[in-house]
Amino acid sequence: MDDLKRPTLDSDFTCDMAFNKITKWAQKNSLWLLAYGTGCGAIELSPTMTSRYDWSRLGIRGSATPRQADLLLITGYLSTKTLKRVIRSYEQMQDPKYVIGFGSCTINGGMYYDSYNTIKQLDLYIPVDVYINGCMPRPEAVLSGLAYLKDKIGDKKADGWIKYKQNFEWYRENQKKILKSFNGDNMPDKYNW
Amino acid sequence: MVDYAILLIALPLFAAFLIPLVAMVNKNWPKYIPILVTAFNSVLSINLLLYLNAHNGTPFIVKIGGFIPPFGINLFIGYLAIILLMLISFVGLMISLYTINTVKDAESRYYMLFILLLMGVTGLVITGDLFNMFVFLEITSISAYSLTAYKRDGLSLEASMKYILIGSLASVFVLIGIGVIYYSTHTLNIADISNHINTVPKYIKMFSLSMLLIGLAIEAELFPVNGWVPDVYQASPTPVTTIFSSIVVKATIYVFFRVLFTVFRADLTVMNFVMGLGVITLLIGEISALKQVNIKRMLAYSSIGQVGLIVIAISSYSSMGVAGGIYQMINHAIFKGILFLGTAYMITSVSGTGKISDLKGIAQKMPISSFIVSFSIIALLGVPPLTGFWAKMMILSSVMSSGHQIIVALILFATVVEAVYYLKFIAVIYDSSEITNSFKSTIKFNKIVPIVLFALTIILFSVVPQFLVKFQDVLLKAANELTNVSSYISIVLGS
Amino acid sequence: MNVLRTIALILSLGFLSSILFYKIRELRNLSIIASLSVALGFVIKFFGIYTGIKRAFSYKDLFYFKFDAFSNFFVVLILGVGLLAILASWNYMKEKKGETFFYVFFMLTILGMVGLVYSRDMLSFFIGWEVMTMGSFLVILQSNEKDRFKFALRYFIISLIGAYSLLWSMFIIYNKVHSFKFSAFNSSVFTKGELTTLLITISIGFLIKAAIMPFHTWASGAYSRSPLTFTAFFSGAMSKMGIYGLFIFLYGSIGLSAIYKTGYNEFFQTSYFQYTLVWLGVITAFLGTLRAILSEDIRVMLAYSSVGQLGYMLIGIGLGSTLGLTATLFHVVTHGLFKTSLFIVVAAIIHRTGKTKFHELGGLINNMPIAFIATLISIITLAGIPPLGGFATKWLLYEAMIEKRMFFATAITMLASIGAFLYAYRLIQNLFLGQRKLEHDDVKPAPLTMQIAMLIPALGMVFLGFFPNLLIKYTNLFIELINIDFFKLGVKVTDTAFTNSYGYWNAFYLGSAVVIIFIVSTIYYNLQRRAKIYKIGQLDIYTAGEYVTRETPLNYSFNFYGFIFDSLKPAIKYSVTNFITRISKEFIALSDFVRRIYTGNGQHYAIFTMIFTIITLIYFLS
Amino acid sequence: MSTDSMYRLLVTIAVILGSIIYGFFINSLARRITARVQNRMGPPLKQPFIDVIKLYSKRTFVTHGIMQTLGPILMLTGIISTLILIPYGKGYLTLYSSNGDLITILYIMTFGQLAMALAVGQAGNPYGTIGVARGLTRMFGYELPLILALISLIALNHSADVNVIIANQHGGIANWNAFRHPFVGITALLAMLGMMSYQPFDNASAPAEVASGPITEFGGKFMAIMMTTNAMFVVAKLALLVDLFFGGASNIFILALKIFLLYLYPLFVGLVFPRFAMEDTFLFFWKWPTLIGFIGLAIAIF
Repeated sequence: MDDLKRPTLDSDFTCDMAFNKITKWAQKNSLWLLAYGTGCGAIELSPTMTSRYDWSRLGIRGSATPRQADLLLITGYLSTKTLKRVIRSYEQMQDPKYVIGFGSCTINGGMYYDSYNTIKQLDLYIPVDVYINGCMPRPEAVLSGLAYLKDKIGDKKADGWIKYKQNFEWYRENQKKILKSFNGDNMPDKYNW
Repeated sequence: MVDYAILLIALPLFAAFLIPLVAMVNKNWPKYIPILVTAFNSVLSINLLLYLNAHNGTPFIVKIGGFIPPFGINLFIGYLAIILLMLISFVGLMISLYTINTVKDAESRYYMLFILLLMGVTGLVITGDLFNMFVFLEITSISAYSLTAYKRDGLSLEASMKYILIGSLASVFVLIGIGVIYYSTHTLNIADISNHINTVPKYIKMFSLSMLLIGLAIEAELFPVNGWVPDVYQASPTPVTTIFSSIVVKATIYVFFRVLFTVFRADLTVMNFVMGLGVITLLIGEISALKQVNIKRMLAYSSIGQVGLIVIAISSYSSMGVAGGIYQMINHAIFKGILFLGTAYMITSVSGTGKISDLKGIAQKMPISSFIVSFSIIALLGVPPLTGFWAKMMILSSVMSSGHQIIVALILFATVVEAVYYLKFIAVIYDSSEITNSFKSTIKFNKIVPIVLFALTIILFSVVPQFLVKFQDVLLKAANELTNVSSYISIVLGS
Repeated sequence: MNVLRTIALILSLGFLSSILFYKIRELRNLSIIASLSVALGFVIKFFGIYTGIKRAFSYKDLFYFKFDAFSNFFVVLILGVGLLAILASWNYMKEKKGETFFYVFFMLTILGMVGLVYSRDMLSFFIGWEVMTMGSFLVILQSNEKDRFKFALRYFIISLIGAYSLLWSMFIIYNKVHSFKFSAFNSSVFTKGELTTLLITISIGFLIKAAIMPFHTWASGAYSRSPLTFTAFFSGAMSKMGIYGLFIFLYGSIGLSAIYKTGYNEFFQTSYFQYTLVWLGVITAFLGTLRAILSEDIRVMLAYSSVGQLGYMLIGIGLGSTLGLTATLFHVVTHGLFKTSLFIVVAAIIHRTGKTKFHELGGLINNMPIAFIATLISIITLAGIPPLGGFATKWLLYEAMIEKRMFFATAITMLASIGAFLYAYRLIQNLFLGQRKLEHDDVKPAPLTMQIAMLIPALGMVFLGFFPNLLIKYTNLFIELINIDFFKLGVKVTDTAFTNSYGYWNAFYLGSAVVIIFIVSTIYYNLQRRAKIYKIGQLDIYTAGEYVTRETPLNYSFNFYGFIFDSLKPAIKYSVTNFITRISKEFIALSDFVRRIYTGNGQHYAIFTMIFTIITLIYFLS
Repeated sequence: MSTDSMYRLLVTIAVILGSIIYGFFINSLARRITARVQNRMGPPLKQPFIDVIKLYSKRTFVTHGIMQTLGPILMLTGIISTLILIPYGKGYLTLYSSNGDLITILYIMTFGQLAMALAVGQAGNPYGTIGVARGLTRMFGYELPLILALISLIALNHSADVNVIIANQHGGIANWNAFRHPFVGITALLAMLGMMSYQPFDNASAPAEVASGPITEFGGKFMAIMMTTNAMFVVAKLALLVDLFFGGASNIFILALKIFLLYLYPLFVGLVFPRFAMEDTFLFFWKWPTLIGFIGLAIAIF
């Protein structure tokens, strides 16, 4: 983690428009999420979106494709097989984009800490803006995580997507360590392939 | 006068009997004699045409032995006779050319019969005597029986047998008819009979007419008495088939109508009956041809159909219709000449059994003959402005104006059916997908020349308008000769 | 010098040179193109001359030809489309098997068509008609398709039936008026029954050529199996000959009053005959469109599309009002333009890729940009979407139908044109858009001559979209020319606005509005300063995270409108084509039966003879 | 430019902008109503605006080719061209409706749809193409009853001029076409269900089946423009239906009210019915609405 560059908002990635007041407000209050139901955590999304908790009142709604999504939810453990899909989906999303790691598995492997086939630490592979811990996190925790992300966007701190771009080689290297046949699986070497 | 016209009959007769003698000298000479004879006849008929043109186109008679009609035999030569004569001699010449080296083991007998057949047909179209006509008919028929059986295999013997069976019936009917009419009018000269026909009691006249009609209908290939046709056409050697289809039938149709029009002064009831026969013949012929696999048999059925068309045309009794019928006779003679000779040439090249499928893709090997055959088919179907179209126009307009709209529709329908099987045939010979037979293509000039000459005739008739205009006048005059009884009588009997 | 003789001479020279130089490609093509363009220039130069009969060739006073604006309209179409098609063939037919004779027969077809369009008597009309049919039949045989014979034969046989139907009616007319001239026709000598027969037979003759249902069975095969550049001509110009014939025979020579004599419907203000024509047109437009929607082969789709489009033209003719005839003439032009363009595009694609099915193609936009633009303009015109020329037809046609109170027919026609939108979209989507197949990565753009040939009509369509009034001015003139004594109304055209009693439409304002809005939208669209647009690869699509390769078939193109097929399955299995096939099979079975009359048994023949004898004796002696 | 045409232009621009705002407004209202039906809160009313701004402020826009870039612009062009041909009231509010009648409107509507379809095609996503195929099939279905209803109106009013049709309906609710000619009205309302692409006829953009159908490959600015045009299109379609069947409107507020009330109808139908299969959708429109439409047309003619 040490050789990771901290994101800088200069050069290509600075923008006066993306973080001015209106757009900041809009980005904060309109989060379309791509719920990647990788693990058991996805079960918690249904109560979060239905009548009891109703995340749509926070401006959150699901979207079917990564092209329109702002937020990628990694709900639980990732196997090496699903990691490929996650990377692919993440890279198809359009900037600015955010990732929420959901449950303990994304932080340290959780109960799969010694599994040979599971990703232990998600932010080695894609940048994570917010972690929601717990196994499982309850809808309340999910909502508070989302609220935290909104604040973070408001404070211009949700900059994982810049980090990913600026440290792209580093992320790719990590990804390639796990995914042995990276190009054999037709994984792209470039960003926005 | 033009008494030399008798040579048209006399010379072939002489030549026919000369052939065995020539054969004794050299075996190869007889095959050239038909060429000489037909060439001579061609020149002679052109000469007659020039003579006729020089004399305002009035038909003339040739008195044989100086007897003045109604006594003795006279020949009646007008435009119609000359057209048919030219047709006979021209087609005969072409076939003679084609025959060389075609008929296997051709003996002198073959050429003798061939010339006799031509002679009989020639006589049929110029004679002015009813019994003489019967004699020529018999000469034609008997040589035709023998020629049919010439190959001496099972098929041809069987066909010949059927032909003899039906043909003898025809002879009997014709003879009875002639006998009855002779009994009532005491004369055999056509003009004289015609002069007296109204004095004959009606039932005798009608009986005689029926007898002659049946007998001649058999020879003229009208349905339902044309059962012999497909077998004979299929079994006889190709040159003979061509003669049958191109010439013999035309001559018998001529005789058929000469008897009906001139001898019996037939009225509309008779003509309607004949037209009905023509329509049925046309339809049955064309529909039967649709599913034939043997090419000669298909062409035979097509010939039957065309005979029906010609009969319809002439029985419409209008000068335009008769002219159209005569035009169609010429066309059909030429087309069938090309088709029979051309397809036979193709089949012998692939040494096939005569099936259409044998000729698959042959156009690549034999482009000239394939092209000419296809061209003649297209002309036959009446695609304007080719010659078949003009004939069909004349026929249709006359049939229409005689008030038979349905028959026009039926003719057109039959033409569509005809188009189907002929175009299928073209499709087969131009099919380039696979070539079943591999053979060496060598152009045989004596085979290709007649076909090419025929094709040139089509082009002459089709695309030279000045010629067409003149030709139509000639046709109308010829039609008049067939239909105008009083002028016939006055020319023959000279009053 | 006589204009007609000159045109005939120029075209004949072209024809002769195509025969003479049939082996030397450049000389042959150049001479044909030269002769066609000189003739075209000539016709356009003398376009306005339309008075006076000029006899070009006389055979017993049978042949009459007339050089007038109405004929010139069609001749310009024939020569123009012919020129484009031959231009496109230069590359398309290059080194194909039938190349040498293709041009000969093509020129023959054009000769026949020009002859029939200028002719003013039935005989020369028929000759031209048959020469055209024969020529096109022979051209179809020059293609490289395996089953060309089957379809060419079908085309020829059915055309023959049509031609003979025509011939039959010609003789009915000749029998009464004793002249083949159009001007000699006098409807008063015919009874009602005869007129009805005439109308039916004449219509059958022309409807077959125009491939109107139920006489369309030849169309899909013949259109798709010809060399495709010829199909551009076939569909773009030749199918209109049926329409031209209907114009000339129904409204030119027979006249509305005679048509009305056969039965007049007060409510619809048309005769029953015209009413039938309209409904035939409507059914054709609808079912042709439906077939086009459901076809999987590009050529077959375009063929059925042509069938459907010809239906619109027939509707206009059936209406017989000025508005309807204007619509037809307008559609003759627009259909000529877009079908030519489309067929040449398809020819180019098949030429370059060798594929003819929708699901074998896709994503060619970057390879063939010009073809894409031509197709785009063509399908917008085809679907009748306003800023381009196709909408004028639709508007005129619907207003004409509404004016005649044929509301049901209008509804179904409009539905058919919505259907046209469906297949038009498929045409552009499955060919140019979507994923490109691996083997088509280095497909070259269409050959130059084909690009020219497909772009010129496209320009015409754009032009017509903004200035349809220029064409309307001429069509009004033509309709005056062909003796229509009923509706002298004309389509009111003030500057660019179309008005009739039911509605209005302003082509130029609307077109300009669209352009202005487009410009404004583009500006708005690009307001954002630092918007960075990334062009991404064709595989970078949403695939639910799954990774795909170029080999993966990612195009949705097979059975594109499967829903419609599934929904209408019970109805679709009945088709005229099947019916005709069935009938012809039965007929061949019948022929087999008839053939057996000739049993081959001599005794039977003898019995036949005896029966015949008895019948004859009974007939004559009773 | 005369003052008259200047005013007309200004009114037109105002109507275009207003249609965007109103379209978004009724959209979010609908979302809230849906939420209430499902016992939820629902998003705030300003949510569509927030979404559009957010989409517009995205940093990357990806495109697969020229048509995908041009498509949204052309779509916007098509919708605006449709908008300006529909009368929204009297006087200047008729906008440019004197440049085209009902048939013109019907055809120019398809311009935007074609542009959209082309853009989807260029995107190269099979889901998008399936969506378009479904949408077009549905259109082929609902156009039949719709056309029948419109033709009936033309037959009844002897005019294809929308202004004339509006004028013929003055004088109370009973004179509205929907009530005066009930068969025609019912047909139009049934066809409208297909036109509005709500449930049960939302198969074109069915999220769970074909991702989100046509818009699968569109994000950011493209998506923003699509949302905008959709909002405008909804207003345009509803305004046209109000004009034709519900007596038009004398002022813009009544029109807005009528539009909103009319909008509730497909919404409530959609809340009750689950999604139809494609074949059922297609056949539904060609069965009952068409039958009723034919009856209506027959009554209108005879």
